[in-house]
Amino acid sequence: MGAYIVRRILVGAALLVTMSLVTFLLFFATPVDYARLACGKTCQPAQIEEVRKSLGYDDPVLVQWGKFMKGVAVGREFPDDPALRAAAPQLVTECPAPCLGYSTQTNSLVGTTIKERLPVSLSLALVAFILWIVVGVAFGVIAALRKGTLIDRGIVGIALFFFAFPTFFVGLFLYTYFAIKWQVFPIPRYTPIADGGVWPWLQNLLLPGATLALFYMAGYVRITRAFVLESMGEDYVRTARAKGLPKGVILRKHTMRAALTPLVTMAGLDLASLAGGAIITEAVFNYQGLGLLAGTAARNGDLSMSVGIVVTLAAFVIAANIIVDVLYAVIDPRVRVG
Amino acid sequence: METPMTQDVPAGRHSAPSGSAAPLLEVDDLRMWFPVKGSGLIRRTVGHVQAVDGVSFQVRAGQSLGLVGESGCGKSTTGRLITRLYEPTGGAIRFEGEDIAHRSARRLQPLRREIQMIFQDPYTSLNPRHTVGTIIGAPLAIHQVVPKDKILGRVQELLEIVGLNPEHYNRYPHEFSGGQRQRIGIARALTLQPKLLVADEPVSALDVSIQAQVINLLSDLQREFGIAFLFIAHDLAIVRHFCPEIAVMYLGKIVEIGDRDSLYSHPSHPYTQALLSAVPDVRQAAVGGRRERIRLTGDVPSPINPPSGCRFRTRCHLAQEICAKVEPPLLQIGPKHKVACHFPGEIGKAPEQPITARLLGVDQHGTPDPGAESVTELGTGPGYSDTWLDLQNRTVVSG
Amino acid sequence: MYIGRDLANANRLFYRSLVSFPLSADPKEATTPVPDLATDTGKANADATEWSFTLRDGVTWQDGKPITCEDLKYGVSRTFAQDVITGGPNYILGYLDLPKSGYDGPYKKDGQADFDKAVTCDGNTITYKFNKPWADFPLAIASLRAFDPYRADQDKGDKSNFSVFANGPYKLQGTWDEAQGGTFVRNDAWKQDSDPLRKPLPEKIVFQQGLTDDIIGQRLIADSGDDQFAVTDIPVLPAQYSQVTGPIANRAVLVDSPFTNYLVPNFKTITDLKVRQALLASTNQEGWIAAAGGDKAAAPSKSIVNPALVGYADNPNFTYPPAGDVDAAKKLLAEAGVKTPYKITFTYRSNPTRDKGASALQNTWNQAGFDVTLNPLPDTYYADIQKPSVVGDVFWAGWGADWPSIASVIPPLFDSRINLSAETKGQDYGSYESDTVNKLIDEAASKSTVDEAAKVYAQIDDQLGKDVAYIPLQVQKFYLLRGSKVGGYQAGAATSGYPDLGTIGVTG
Amino acid sequence: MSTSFLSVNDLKVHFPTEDGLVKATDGLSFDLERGETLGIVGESGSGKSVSSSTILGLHRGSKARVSGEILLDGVDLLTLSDEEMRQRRGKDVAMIFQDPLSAMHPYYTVGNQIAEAYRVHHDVSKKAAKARAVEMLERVGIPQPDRRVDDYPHQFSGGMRQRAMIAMGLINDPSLVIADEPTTALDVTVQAQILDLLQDLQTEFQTAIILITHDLGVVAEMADDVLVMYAGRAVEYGTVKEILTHPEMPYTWGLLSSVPDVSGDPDAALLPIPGNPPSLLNPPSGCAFHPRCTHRDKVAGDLCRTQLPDLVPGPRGGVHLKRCHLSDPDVIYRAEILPEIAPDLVEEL
Repeated sequence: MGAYIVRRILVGAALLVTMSLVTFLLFFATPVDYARLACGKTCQPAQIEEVRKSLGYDDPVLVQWGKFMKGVAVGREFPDDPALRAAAPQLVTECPAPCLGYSTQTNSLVGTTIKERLPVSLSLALVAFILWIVVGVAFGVIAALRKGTLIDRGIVGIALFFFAFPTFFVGLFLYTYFAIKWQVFPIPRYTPIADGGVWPWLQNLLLPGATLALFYMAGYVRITRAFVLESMGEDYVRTARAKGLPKGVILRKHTMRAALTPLVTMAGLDLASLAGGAIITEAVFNYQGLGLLAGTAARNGDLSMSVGIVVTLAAFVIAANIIVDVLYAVIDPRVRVG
Repeated sequence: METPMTQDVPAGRHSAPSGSAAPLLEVDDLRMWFPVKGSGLIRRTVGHVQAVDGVSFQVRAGQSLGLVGESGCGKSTTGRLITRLYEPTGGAIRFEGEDIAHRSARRLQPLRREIQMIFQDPYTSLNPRHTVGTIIGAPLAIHQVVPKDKILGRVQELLEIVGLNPEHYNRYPHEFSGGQRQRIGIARALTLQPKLLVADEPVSALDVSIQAQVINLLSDLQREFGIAFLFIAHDLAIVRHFCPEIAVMYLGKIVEIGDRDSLYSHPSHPYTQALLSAVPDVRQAAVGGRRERIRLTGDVPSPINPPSGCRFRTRCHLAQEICAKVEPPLLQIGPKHKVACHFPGEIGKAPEQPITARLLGVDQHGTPDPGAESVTELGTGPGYSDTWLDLQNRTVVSG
Repeated sequence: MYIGRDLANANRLFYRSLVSFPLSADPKEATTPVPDLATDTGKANADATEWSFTLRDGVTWQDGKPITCEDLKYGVSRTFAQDVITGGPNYILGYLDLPKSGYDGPYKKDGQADFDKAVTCDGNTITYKFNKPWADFPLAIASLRAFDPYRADQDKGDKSNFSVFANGPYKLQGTWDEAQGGTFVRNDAWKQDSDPLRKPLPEKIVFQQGLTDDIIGQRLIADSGDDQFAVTDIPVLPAQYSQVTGPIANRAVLVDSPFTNYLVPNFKTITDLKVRQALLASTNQEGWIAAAGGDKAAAPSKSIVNPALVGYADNPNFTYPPAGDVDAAKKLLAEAGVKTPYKITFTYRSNPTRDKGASALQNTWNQAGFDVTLNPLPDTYYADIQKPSVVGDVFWAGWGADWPSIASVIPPLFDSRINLSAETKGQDYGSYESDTVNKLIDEAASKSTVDEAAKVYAQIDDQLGKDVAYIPLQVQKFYLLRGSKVGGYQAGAATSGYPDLGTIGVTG
Repeated sequence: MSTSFLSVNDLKVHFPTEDGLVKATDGLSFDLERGETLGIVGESGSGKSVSSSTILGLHRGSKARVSGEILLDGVDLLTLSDEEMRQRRGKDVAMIFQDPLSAMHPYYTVGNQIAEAYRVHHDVSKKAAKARAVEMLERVGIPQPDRRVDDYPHQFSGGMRQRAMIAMGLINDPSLVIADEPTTALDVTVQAQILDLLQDLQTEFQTAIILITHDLGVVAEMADDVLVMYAGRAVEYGTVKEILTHPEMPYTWGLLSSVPDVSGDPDAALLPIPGNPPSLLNPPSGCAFHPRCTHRDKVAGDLCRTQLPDLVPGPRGGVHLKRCHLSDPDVIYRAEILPEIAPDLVEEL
C-alpha cells in the first residue's frame, strides 16, 4: 500500500507539472494581448512593449514556464531585475519555494493570495458538503426504502426541482428572502473562525452552503437512492435475510455499507473540485474564494494567478483522487493492493 | 497387437472422415504468459501467469476438437490465441500451413473471415444498440464481400439457417431469448463462411432444454458447411457428444488428448480419470447413491508459480519423486491417444515404474541417467505419428 | 488607481491634491478646480508650458510629518517607472519636458537629471515644465492622482497599490482587501484649518466590494440594518426599477455619468461619406436606450463629448431624431448609388442588454436599406477591435473622459498619428485619418487656456460630424439608491457622477 | 393430515405486477422427511427458486401473495409473525445459495459473515462466535480455518466459497436446508467435493435437504425424491429411481434427452425440447407444456390445450405422480425416447 501511495503521488506530481504547462500554452494560445490590456487605454506601442517586458510576457512560453517551475522548486524574486534590486531593494519581492508566482494585477504573491482565499472556498465547500451529504444521503435512503410511494416521489421531485434551478437563482432567492427581507440569517459575510469563533463562521456559511448543497443534493439523493435500491437487490442482502438478521442490521451493515461506498468516490471528488470554489455561489454571496479569484484572473489575463490556481486545484483533485482510492481500498477489501 | 488399436478412429456422427491431408489448423508449442506486475514503486514484472504453456494439437478441415478442463486451465486463452485476440508469447499457429502467430493486425484481416468465434455469453456479446440485421450484416459490410443491396438478403438467409424468423432482422437483441441470442451469435459467426469456428462455452449460459437445440444446430451447420470446430467447454458430456477428438487441459498444458473412445473409455491420465469420475450421472438413479469416484484433494495451484515437473502432481495419488523433477512428455500411447504422465494407465492399471524414465534419459527417480537410452522418435509435436508406445507390452508399435 | 470612482473617493477621503473639485452640485462649479494642498489653482506661463503651485502651510501626512514639495515631485516620478508600476494614466509621459528615452523613475534613476530639470522645487513651490502647452493641467490634477504627493519612504513600488498613506481626513484601518474592501477611520493628523474643502462627517466609512449588482439593489431597497447608512456607485438594475417607488424612490437620484456610448464606422470599408451619413440617419438611439433600460439608464447624446465636460457643445451635425430617420437614410443610400441592401457587419461587445440594443439598431438600419450582420464579441472586446484584422464595418465603443476636458476625449480617440500603426488601431477603431483634424488637435493643444482650446475642439467635433467619424448613441446615466439615514447626499460631475463621499453624513 | 417433517400443501406464490398476475408457484405440494433429500428440477422461471425462498419466508416484505401451508414439524410457517419467522430463518431453516461470490458480502470477512449467522440466534460473544465459525470452516474442509477465517470472500476459490456458504448455512444445525443450485458455477471436481460434503453433513445431522438444480445427474446421485416443475407447477413427483428410470411426463423426457450422457452411447441423439420456456405472466392454457410437447397428438381431442391435467399417480402406480393426459407414457418412453437417447438401456429395461 505504501508503495502504491508513493507511486500515485509521483504520478500526481507529474500530472501537476503537465497541467501547469498546459495552462501556460492555453494562455498564450488565446488571441488576447494581455500586455495591451494591462497597459491601459492611452498606451503607446513602446509602452506596451515595456509593460510586456515588465510582466515577463516577452519570453517564449517555454522559458516562462521554465521560470515558473524553477520558482516552484527553488523560489524566485519579482521582478527578476538585479539593477532594481541594487537601486531599490524594497521593490523586489522575495518568493520562497514553492513559489507559485507573482501577480502584477493584484500586486501580491500568488501563493499568499491563494492561501488567503482557500479557507473561504474550503469553508463553503465543507459546510455545503456536510449539508448535502447528510440531507442528500438521508433522503436518498428514505426514498429507496419507500420506493414507489408518494414519499419517494416527493423527495426525488423536490431534489430535481432544486437541481433544475440555476444556482445563482437559488442563491439570490435565499439571500434576498432569508437575509435581506426576513432577516432569518445575518447578511452573509465570510467570518474566519479566528475572528469570531465557530458559530459566526458557520452562521454566515449557512445560506451560501445551502445554495451549493441544494444543487448537489439532488444528485446525491438520486444516486443514494439508486445505490441503496441496487444494494437491496444484491444476493448478499438476500443471504443476510436468510440468516435471520433483523431488518435494521441488514440495512445498516449489509445494504448501506455497500451502497455508500461508491458515494465516497463521488463525494471526495466533488469536495475537491469545490475546494476550487463555486464561482456562482461565491459571486452571489460575495465570498471571496478561489472560484471568484479564478474567474477574475482569467478575465483579467492574470497568467500568474491562473496558473497558480490551476495547479492548486489540480493538486486538490489529485490528492482527493488518491485519498478516495485509498479510502476505497480500506472500505472494499477487493480493491486492496499488495 | 490388439486389433482395435490399428483400426481407424471411429469418426463422429456428423464429421467427415479424417484424411491424411495437411490439417486446417496446427498449433505447435503454443505459449501465452501474461506478465504479473509487482506492487513496488517501479512496477516490475515479477512473474508470469503461464496461462498456456506449450500446447500442441491439430484440427482437420470439417473436424471438431474439444478442449476441456476446469476453470483457469487455459482453454479459453487457447481459443483467444487462435482467433488472435491475443498475440502468443511463443509457439506457432499454422492455419492452412501459414503461421499466423505473430501476424500484424492488418495482415490478420483476411484471416478474420476464415476463423470466427462464438462466445459464451449471448447477453454481453451482442451490441444492444444495434439491430440483429446490423450485427449479422456488419462483417459483410466490413469485408465488402456482398454488395450493399444484397446484405439484407444474406442476413435473412443466415437467420433462417440458424432457425430464427428472417423477418426479425430489424429487432434488437433484448427482444430475443437467451437461446435465440446465441443463435444470433452463431449467425454472425457464419456470415463470412468461416473454415474454423472457435466456440468458447457456447451453451453453458443456456437452459438445459435450449442447450440441446444449440448443440444440434452447430452439428447441422458443421455437416452442411464443413466447418471445423475448436469446441471449448467444461461440460465433459457435451464435448463428448460433439467432438470426435478431445484434449484435456490442466494448468496451461494438455495432459491427455485422443479420440473420443480412447479418452472416455480408456482414460490414462489420473486427472482425466478424476474428471470423468466426478461427473454426476443420471443413470446412477437406477442404482441409487453416489458413484465411485477418484477424489482430488485441494485446489488447482496458481498458474503464476506452477508446481515443478508434472503440474498435476500436487493433487495426484500416483505421484512419485520423478514427477517433481521431470515434466512428463505428451507421449503417444495409441493410434490417436497421447498422455502426459510418468505413470499412465487406465484406472487400476497404472505401472509401478515410470515408463517415461528411459525415454527421457533419467532413472526412475527422475535423476539424469547418462546410461539410459533416449528414444527420440516418439515426438511430442502436434498430430499423431504412426508409431506409439504400447502400454501393456512397453514396446514401440506402429500402426 | 485608475477607476473614476476610486479616484474621486480617494480625493475626498485620504489623498489630497494640489487642486481639487469643490463639493458642489452645480456641474459648472463642480468641474472648476479650487485650491487644496496648494495655495491657489496654479500659475501658468504664457503658453501654458510651465505650471507652478505653492504648497499650503500645515498640511501633513497621517504620521504628522509635513507634506513637502519633494513628496509632490516623487509622486510624479513614480509614473515613469513603467517597468515596476504598470498601467495607469500615462499622459504625463508624453507631456513632461524630457528627452524621448531616458528617465525610468525614482528607483533606478537613469536620466534622473533630466527629470530634475523638468520638475523643480523651490522651497514649497513646485514647477512642472512641459514640452507642449497643457492648458487644462489643473483639471488633470484634480481628476487623476498621478500628481498627488507621495512619500518616498512609504513606497513599496508595485505592492503599494493597495496601501494607503493618508493626508486627508480619513485613513485606512488595517489593510485594504482588493476583493472585499476596507474600513476608513478619522485621520487624527489631519487638521480642519489646513483644508478648505473637506469636513470629517461619519466616524467610520466601510467599503464593501464584490457584491453583485442584484444584491446591492435588493439590500438598498430593503434598507435594513447598516444598509440604512449605505451609499453605492452601482446603478439600480432595470429589472429592479419597478421596486423603486414611493418612499424608496425618494432615496434614488438620477445623475449624468461621464460615460458615453458611440459607434464608429470603419473608414477602411465604408469609404463613401453618403453611406456613413445614411448609417447615421438611420441610427435608432431610442431603441438602443430602451434596451439599456430607458431614461433611468441613459439619454440620447448629441456628441461624443459628454455634456458634463468643460466646453461642451452639441455637435451641429447630429440633428436626426433619436429614433432615426429611415427615409432620409434611404435617400442618402440612393444618392450614394450603392447596391442595396448594403451589407455591413456590426461588431460589439456582447452582453444581454447590448444584444437587445444591437438588434434594435439592426432593425432600423435594415429598414433603411442596409443588410446588417451582428458580430457580438466576448469580454476581450477592446483588445480585439484594436487589431486591424478584426471584422466589422461599424464598431460599438464607450468612453469616459479622464478629466473633465475635451482634451481627454477627442485626441486619444481620433488623432491618427498616435493611434494608427501596422499592428494596431489604438483607440481609433474606425481607422479615421484626417490631416485637418490632426492639425486642429495640435492647434487646440497649443492653446494656453481651456476656453480657447474648447473653441478649437468644437471645430474638430464639427469636422468629425461632417465626416461621420463617429455616431453618438447615449450618455449613460446613474440611477443611484442610498440608505434612508444618509445625509448630505450628492453625486455629480465633480466625482464623475458617483456619490460624493466628501459631503455624505449620517442622519437619525 | 400429513405427519412428515416438512409438508408443503397447495402453496401458491403470486406476484401482482403492472402487466398482470405472475403465478410463480401455483398449487405446489410435497413432503420431506428428516435426513432425506428432495430434488427440485426445472428450467429457469419454473418456480423452483421462488417456492423454496417462500419456505424461508424471504417473500415477506415484498408484494407476493402467498397461500397454502408450509408445515415444518407441524408448525405452519406462513402463520408465523415476521419476527417469529425471522428467528427461525437461518436457525431451523437455512439456505445455501448459488454463486457464493455475490451471495457473500464483499466487504466483510468470511468469518465475520459466518459468525454473524451464529450470533443472531445465539447469545454468545464475538469471540465465541468466531471460534464456532472456525470450527464450521474446518468441518466443511477448509484448510487452515483459523487463518482463512479472516479472509475476504474474493480471496477464496470458488469451491472454498461454496464450502464457506455451506458452513454459514449449517452453523446453527438447521433441520431443513434449502440448497439452491449449490454447485452450478463450479467445476466438476469441486462439485463432487461439495456434494460429498452435503451428503456427509446430512448423514451427521439428519438434515432434510431441498436441492434445487437443473442437473438431473446431481439429482440422480443426491436425492431421494424428485419434483419436476414447469411453469410454477409440479409436473412429475416421486422417488428418484422411479422418476428417472420411468419418466412419464414428456417434459421430464425432454430434460433427460436434452443432455448428453457421459457414460452412455456417445452417438446417442440429443432431442431438444422445442421452443422456449413459457411466460409466467401469460401461461399457455390447459397443460402449460403443450405448445412444446411433441406427444400431444397422442391425446385424444384438444384435451392438452384446454384442460389442465391433475397431478395423479401414473399407470405404474406407487409414489409416482404425473401431470399429463398421456395414458400409456411408459410405453411411449420405451418405444420412442429411450432408443434414441440411450440405445444401450433398451434391453435392460
